[in-house]
Amino acid sequence: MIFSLLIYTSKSNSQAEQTALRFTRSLLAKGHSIHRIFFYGDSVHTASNLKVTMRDEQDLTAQWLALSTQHQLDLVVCIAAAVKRGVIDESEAKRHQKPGANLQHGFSLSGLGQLADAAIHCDRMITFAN
Amino acid sequence: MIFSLLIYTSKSNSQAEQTALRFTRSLLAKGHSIHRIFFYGDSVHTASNLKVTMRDEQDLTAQWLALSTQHQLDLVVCIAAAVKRGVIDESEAKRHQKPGANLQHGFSLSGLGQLADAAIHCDRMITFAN
Amino acid sequence: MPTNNDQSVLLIISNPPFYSASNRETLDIGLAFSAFDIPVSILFIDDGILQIKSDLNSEQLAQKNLINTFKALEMYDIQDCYVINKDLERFNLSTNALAIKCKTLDKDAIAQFIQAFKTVINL
Amino acid sequence: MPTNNDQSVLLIISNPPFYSASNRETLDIGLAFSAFDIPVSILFIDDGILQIKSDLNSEQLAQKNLINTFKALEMYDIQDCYVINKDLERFNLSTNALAIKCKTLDKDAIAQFIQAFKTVINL
Amino acid sequence: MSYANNTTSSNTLHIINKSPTDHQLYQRCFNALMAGDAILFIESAVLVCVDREFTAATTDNISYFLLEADIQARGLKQHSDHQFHVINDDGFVDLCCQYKKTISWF
Amino acid sequence: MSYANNTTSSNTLHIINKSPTDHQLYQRCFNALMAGDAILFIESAVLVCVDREFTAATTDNISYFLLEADIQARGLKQHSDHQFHVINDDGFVDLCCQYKKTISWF
Repeated sequence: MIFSLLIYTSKSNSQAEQTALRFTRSLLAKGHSIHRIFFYGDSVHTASNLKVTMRDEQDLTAQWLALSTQHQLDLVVCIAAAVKRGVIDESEAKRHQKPGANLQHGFSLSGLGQLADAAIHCDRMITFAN
Repeated sequence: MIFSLLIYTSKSNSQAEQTALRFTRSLLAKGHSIHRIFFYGDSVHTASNLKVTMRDEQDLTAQWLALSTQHQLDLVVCIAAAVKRGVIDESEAKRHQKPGANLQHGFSLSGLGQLADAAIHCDRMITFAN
Repeated sequence: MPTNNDQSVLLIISNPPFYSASNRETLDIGLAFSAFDIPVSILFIDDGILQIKSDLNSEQLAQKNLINTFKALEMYDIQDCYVINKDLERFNLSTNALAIKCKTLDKDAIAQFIQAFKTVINL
Repeated sequence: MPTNNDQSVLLIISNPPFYSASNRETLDIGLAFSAFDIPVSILFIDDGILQIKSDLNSEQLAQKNLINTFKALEMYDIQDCYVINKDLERFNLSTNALAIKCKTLDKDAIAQFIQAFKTVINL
Repeated sequence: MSYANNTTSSNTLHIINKSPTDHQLYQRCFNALMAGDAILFIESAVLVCVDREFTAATTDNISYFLLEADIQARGLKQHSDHQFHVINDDGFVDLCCQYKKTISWF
Repeated sequence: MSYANNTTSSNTLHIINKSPTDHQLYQRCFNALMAGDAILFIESAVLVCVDREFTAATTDNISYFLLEADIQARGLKQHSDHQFHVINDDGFVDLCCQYKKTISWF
């Protein structure tokens, strides 16, 4: 089956993204596919490249990237949600005259149309939120 | 009276910081003082200088800064909470080999000792959270 | 209710106004999906019904009042908005007190209603 | 209970384990305040009591188990940890099932207990 | 009114900001009330004044306050009855001074 | 067991991740149940299996599932009784396939 995931977490260190990661690994191992993973709301912070992972914690951003590299996942971050929360790429930094960009390479900023497309082109859309 | 504020919001666009701002303006206008405002947990994102304020929304970061300039407020961001969430100054960027810094000038990163000090040197510690 | 449930989407709004970004971001999903010709319905449930009270007024708060954006729903062809009778009673409201036209559902009809949609989004 | 309530701080933990950063960040406040010789007590209430069950095991989750950090409380002179009898009953626990030594309070004694502290932090 | 005088109470001001649909949070707050304490309802908590399912604390002698900006934003200005005192931001600051400490229930 | 077969149900899999202390969320989910639906309790929601105050939905013919990693992390492995089926992450994926859609209650 084709899945799309909508990630919408609002508390850092909540379990929701960890559950989503395990779910993703499991569905790929079972031969299903993922059309897109869409990061919305406060989940856009997952795509920041300025986070420092403490020694005793897991780097969820790196885990998404590793999965994405291995399985060519489409990791899309909602551009409107990201820009207002301070997660921006070079192009947005320039447009809004910000001093730098912090979007982790491997994630892309795009509009909610990508979520609509994800909903259309999947058999199951699963929300992971908190 | 001397106040200290602890800000601990977990949802962006929650009202908690707006309430805290109005409360701060009111107490200063009434002649009270503020020893320190301590941003903890997900509130550290308030101190990011990469956020873009939409035309129809208010820039809370700018409002804290304006108040701070006018009244010499001590706006302290918990360094441990900030670094793990990707809000870092030049020094942390260098230490952790990150590609840039995004701490808004006017906020400073410091440890929880500053919250302890704030608790000791105030008559009232008020938590704004959500 | 969707006649063609192939791509129909139901958005559930259960948070009160001025609570977080979630009501605004749910609405934005609705507008975006409509632009892709996905049939969208919205169910306001529990405190969510308060989001569309016509007398909301955020002047004193440093927050946007979403009411005009919600009013835009009809232009976007999102004409299926639902509230629950029990919630109207709870807050002593009539549908006239709401800024957008809503159909009403009995609490016992919620489950059947939801069944018709392909996708349900509940932020 | 603080004998000198001049600077005493009560931390309230009410979230279950693995829920968010709040329990860890509350604990970190306790450790930091202790280093400043502020007397700290911790009240575990509602789902918060589950945070100190000795059989928590986060191996399968990509999360840190806080239990060792909580065990460090005694080294930091935070020896006043409290749980509510009703919460023990609710989850069918005895204080032996908890990883740290806790005193128990009746629900009706909470208000009086809280009154003695200068500052209460409740994240 | 009691909250207008300047003597400091030895009691606690409880500040709650969630909708009354969060029963457990309200119960937790209610369990912490001493006679003479006050509750200030802010943000979504001002919905207490129109929620027919809301039942107040059973503890004696509790004062209830609503924050004006929040009831106005929600179109509830006419609904707050005599059970609740409506205060503005200055009143919020005054309450914090008059009570010995505050506890935020969030 | 019913969840192990591969025919797609026309029913819904409800996924809930909050502690059962969130009564309103649970009530909202329960109001959305059709006979034949399933509820998967994940994260803090697995506490349903030890919470003496939890009362199950009154709708007929609902299947209850618990996510194994979450009950193990909370030391509840021995507590889950026959009312609940325990599944691992693969079982979670299977359930999503077997039910026609999922609704997340968060």
